[in-house]
Amino acid sequence: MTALKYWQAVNTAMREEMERDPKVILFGEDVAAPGGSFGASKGLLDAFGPERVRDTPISEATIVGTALGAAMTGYRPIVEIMFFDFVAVAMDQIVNQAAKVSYMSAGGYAAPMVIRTICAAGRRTGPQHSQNLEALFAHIPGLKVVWGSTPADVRGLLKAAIRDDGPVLAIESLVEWSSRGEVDEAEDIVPIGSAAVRTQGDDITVLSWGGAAPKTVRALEELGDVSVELIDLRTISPWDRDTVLASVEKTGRLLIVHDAVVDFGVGAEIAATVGRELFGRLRSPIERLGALRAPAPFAPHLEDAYLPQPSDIAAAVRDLVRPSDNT
Amino acid sequence: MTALKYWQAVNTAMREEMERDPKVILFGEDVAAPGGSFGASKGLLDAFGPERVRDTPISEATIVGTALGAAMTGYRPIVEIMFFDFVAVAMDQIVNQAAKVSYMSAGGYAAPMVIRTICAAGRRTGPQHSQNLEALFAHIPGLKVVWGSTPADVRGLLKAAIRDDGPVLAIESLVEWSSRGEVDEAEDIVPIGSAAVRTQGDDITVLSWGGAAPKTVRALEELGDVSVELIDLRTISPWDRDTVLASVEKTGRLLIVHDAVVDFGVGAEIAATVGRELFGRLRSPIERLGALRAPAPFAPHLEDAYLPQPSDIAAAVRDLVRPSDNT
Amino acid sequence: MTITPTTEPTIAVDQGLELYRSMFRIRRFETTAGELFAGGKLPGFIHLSLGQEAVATGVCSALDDHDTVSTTHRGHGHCLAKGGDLQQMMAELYGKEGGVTRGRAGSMHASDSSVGILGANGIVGGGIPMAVGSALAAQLDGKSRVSVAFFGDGAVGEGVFTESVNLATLWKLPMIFVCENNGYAELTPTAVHLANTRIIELARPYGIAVEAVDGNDVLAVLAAATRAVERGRRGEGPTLLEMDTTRWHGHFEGDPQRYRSKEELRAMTDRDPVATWRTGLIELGVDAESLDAIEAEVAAEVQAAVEVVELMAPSRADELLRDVYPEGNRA
Amino acid sequence: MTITPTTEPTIAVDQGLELYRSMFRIRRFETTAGELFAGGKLPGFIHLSLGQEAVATGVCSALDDHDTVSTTHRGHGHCLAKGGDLQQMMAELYGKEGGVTRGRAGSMHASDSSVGILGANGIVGGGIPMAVGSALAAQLDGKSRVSVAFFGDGAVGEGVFTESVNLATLWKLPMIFVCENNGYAELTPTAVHLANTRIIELARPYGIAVEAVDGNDVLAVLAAATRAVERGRRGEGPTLLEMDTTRWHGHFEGDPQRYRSKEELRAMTDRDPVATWRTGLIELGVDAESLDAIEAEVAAEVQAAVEVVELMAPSRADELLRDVYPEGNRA
Ligand SMILES: Cc1ncc(C[n+]2csc(CCOP(=O)(O)OP(=O)(O)O)c2C)c(N)n1
Ligand SMILES: Cc1ncc(C[n+]2csc(CCOP(=O)(O)OP(=O)(O)O)c2C)c(N)n1
Ligand SMILES: [Mg+2]
Ligand SMILES: [Mg+2]
Repeated sequence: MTALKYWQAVNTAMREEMERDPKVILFGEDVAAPGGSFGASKGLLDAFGPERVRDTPISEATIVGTALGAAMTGYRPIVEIMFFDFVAVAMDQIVNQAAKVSYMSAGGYAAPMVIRTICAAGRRTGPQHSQNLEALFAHIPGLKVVWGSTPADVRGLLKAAIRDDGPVLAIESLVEWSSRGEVDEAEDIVPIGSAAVRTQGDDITVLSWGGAAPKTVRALEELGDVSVELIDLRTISPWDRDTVLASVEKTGRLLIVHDAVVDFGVGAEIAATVGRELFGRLRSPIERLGALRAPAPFAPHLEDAYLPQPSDIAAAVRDLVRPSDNT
Repeated sequence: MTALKYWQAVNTAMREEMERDPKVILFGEDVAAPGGSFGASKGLLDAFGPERVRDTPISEATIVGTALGAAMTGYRPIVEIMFFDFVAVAMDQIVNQAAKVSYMSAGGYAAPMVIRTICAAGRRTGPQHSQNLEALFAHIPGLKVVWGSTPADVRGLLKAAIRDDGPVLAIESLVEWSSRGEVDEAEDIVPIGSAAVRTQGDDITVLSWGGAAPKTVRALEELGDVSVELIDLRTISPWDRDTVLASVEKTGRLLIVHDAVVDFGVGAEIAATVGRELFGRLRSPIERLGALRAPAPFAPHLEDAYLPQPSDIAAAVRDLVRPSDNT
Repeated sequence: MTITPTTEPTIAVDQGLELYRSMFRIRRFETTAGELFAGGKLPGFIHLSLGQEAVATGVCSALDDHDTVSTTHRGHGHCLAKGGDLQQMMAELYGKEGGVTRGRAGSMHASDSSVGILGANGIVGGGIPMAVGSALAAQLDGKSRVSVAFFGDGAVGEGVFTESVNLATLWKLPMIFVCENNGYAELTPTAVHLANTRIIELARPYGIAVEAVDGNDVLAVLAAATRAVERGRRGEGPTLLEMDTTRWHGHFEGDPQRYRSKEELRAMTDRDPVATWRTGLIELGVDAESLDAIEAEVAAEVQAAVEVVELMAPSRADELLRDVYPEGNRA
Repeated sequence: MTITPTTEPTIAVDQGLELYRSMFRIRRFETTAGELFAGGKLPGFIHLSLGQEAVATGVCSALDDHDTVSTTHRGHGHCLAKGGDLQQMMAELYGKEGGVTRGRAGSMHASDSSVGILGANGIVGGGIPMAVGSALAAQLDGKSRVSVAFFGDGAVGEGVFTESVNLATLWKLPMIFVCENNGYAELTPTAVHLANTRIIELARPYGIAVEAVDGNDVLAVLAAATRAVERGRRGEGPTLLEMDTTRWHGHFEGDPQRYRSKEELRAMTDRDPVATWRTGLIELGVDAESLDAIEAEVAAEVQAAVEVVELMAPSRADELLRDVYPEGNRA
């Protein structure tokens, strides 16, 4: 076990996979000589050379499309799209091309590629630099979406994504960039599609991921009296139905917390599915906590009011659990 | 009342609004001289001249961005993005620019613009020409999303969209292009945000929109014995919660039908909301019917198996209603 | 740099006949497809490249099997010329299980990994970066493989075009951009959608090698493509070839072409690439009978393919969810 | 066409002093913002245009109030020069209710409709089509308004750049593309991201008027901008101006600029646009005291603004959901 910072875990994952497999290549804006805007690819140019690690023009659509073509013809590209918001510029290449190529070719081609991107919600970066857009990609068949909230998970998921034979959107949290966590370097990957049960509990299941996950952990520290089963979803698509359903079956209650806008967010799919599968067996309505229906504001206290905070999460847990104490 | 074809209703809406308001302009690929790939803008160049009706290069991002700039400085542009799938090319300009400009400018700017696009699901146009991507846009605050399934609604909603002071994505159904319907030309607009209750009923609420709506109507013709309350959502964002909740409160059952992929689709939000608001008051789980988790296949019988069909809808209604007959 | 060919292209008779066969196969395949479409046999939309056969044939004849191409909504010709199986292509248009992509993709999205066809593409410009990526793979492989993107004048309006030219030039990729300038994007003339209709001029300042070619002269196409391929194989970077060519039919089958004058439509037949090369071969001493024989063989091949395909099983609906995710990595 | 100026720009002393004041205000505002950021007073990221002041001042001095500009993540200078209120701009950086966009947008996304600032933009290239749209509105209005898009060399890598040049040229819009070529996109030198670093050459074949300008010489900028504005107002179509300029600070505040040599950083001060124009004015006969007085006034203005802003109320959280949809059309 080593203590790594979140960004170092990203760096380690890429380094290890590039060492393991010469077909893994990396390109994107400022990833090579500068080592990444936020340092995620530090040292990789030196380690693997200018053929495998390249700086690109600011051309997100072509970056993703180029990764796709290289993936279809033998490579395993990792590309970085600096902020999650900028993924919109490459939307066609992700949604219409990369996600569909395996299906459209009836398996003739595969697209083993990873689009790494960084979500800056909580860093006061304003409306075009703070979005949580995972719902847009979860809806697209052919694409997988992962988001590790700890150094261990971000490393393990990225390694799994690099080895996956299809396109994976791997999201990272800028607010966690320098947070430290234990990473077991002997452990290889975190399998895509597996949620992590962080704490066992009986009163309520609290499900979160990405930037919301560490806030949920903090919220729970305030909630000594409630027995919470805390789950970090880790993979958004395909999501781990079995783990979530088993937990809610036990607790009878579900609170979903994400930093994305609530309306039409990923929480909706989970709430709809759990509501259907556990119909008549829930102790209280499924609640969703997320960002308000607005672009992300810049001013710190506005952004704090906009995104769910630990205190909001704790309050939501209490509200959900309290009524049934009276039954 | 006049009987109009669906595409004529689109044409009429644009013509009427361009007559009413000289600030309404139209541009897009093949919309001027050719009158639109599918004829939606036939005659408008002749009627309103080459300043107000323009053919563009194939540059969706710049088409939408140009509409935005014109909208911010006094015009009400309508732009056509030929197929719904191509909207992905303009995603940044829609999601990061148009949808956010009112908020980012604290109301200093508005973006009264309409992005018209055509969904070709059901027309055997294959994976990159058949998508139902409304969920991607419904999730974005600042944007409205409408989809009329009848000539009257497509006309009324488009007129409302043109008059709205914010950006509206107005989706049209290619499968309905030549279907006829009565249009009351005296009636002005269909208000954005209002669902239509097509039939009153007591046993179950069936909610659909867009390409799925006519199929739902057909399904109901087979279901003489069940008392169905049929709702056409018409506006996807902001959706008409009051009408839907009131209906489901009455019927106790809800089936949502859409042509989009079920997972993380618009149906999830509605199911999650209704499940929460009517917790403990539903007679059966909320069911969602939609496309399978795959890109849209080309071959006709594959596409038929992929998209919900009237018979699937009828069967789903029967399955939902039957169990409670025994209670 | 503009490439100025120093010698007239020369060609062996055998190869000349192969070029003729390739062009005529495209012609016949597409004419048949057009008829089948009109007869209600083919679902969806189809876009024919009749009148543009020399581009597909000339470029693909300069390529090896392991070279890759990405194409467009108007890609039947490129696929056939690149070695795609004619019967499988036809079966794809029908939506049969025996289609090259099992009826999942159809005319606009078909691909064939066995002969380096990265795919037709339903998104204008969408296939260009894909080909750039394959050129990157070729460069990394250190093999002398090249990658080709076919696209139309309309695609030049899409930002990915200049993005891709920029990237391919910066990275000196073995990439060939083949623009089929057929004077129209759908129903809109090139001068209405491009501020400069000479596409090589738009690309030239990036430093990419460029050449304007009579796209209806198969020898000229072959010669220019051969030069571009050699540049690529030698590691000298990308080339853009602009092919002046003619789209005979409407944008899609069923388009009545009201926007074109009778004269314009008539004038195109003067530039018929197939007839031109037939004449060229006869001038080279080939006898008409050999050409008639090729035509008869091709006609029989297409006819036989249609007959086989008609009897084929439809796409398997029970495998509808296969390959959404690559096998072994199912979601 | 390349514009070849026939006469040396001349200028009245009053106007020269105004140019100096404008540039110095940007310099002082941004230096102060940098200090405030380093001191932890300003949240998020900020990107300073120190060293590029002459572009903002020269271009905006050629504009009227009703002309519009769209800018970038590095837009403080453009906003101030276009008439944006300095105190409101500073308040925006702090996230105060008195900010020009009430603290909702911040440095990277601020706008001011009262003086034609369409907005800073967090998306590289994102503001270019927006300015094209405003130029379209100007053309339709039939007024002699023009529209300007400021963007960097990095934005030239984005497809919307050529898309917009193409459209503006086709439609002969009163549009001015102002590329600030400062040699870097973030931490990457221009030659690494553009196959041709001379941006006018990339645009020229579209048929747009182009001009390369010493972007650190405010008079040259003003003269070129004036020519472009006149072209636009006369209905002669768009112009692209490429400004050679220098980014003094890192990409964002806090960037240690390890990728630049000491010599490079030192050489930039020789091209200091503010100092250069100070010298220029003195050569024109202006006495140093007048310039010192302007500097003192500006320093006091900025200082006062900071003091006022520090005491301002934060953005109103109770109005967090306002303006998501335009008033009167709430969702
Ligand atoms: C992104 C996108 N926009 C629009 C279309 C609709 N469309 C299909 S083909 C076409 C014209 C393409 O013109 P060109 O590139 O010249 O090819 P050609 O049809 O002439 O072969 C258009 C606009 C599309 N398929 N994709
Ligand atoms: C679409 C998009 N991609 C990437 C970024 C991240 N980014 C911000 S500024 C910048 C460099 C821009 O360079 P340039 O256009 O030359 O402007 P400069 O910073 O030099 O003023 C990059 C890559 C972004 N904001 N938007
Ligand atoms: Mg064309
Ligand atoms: Mg720059």
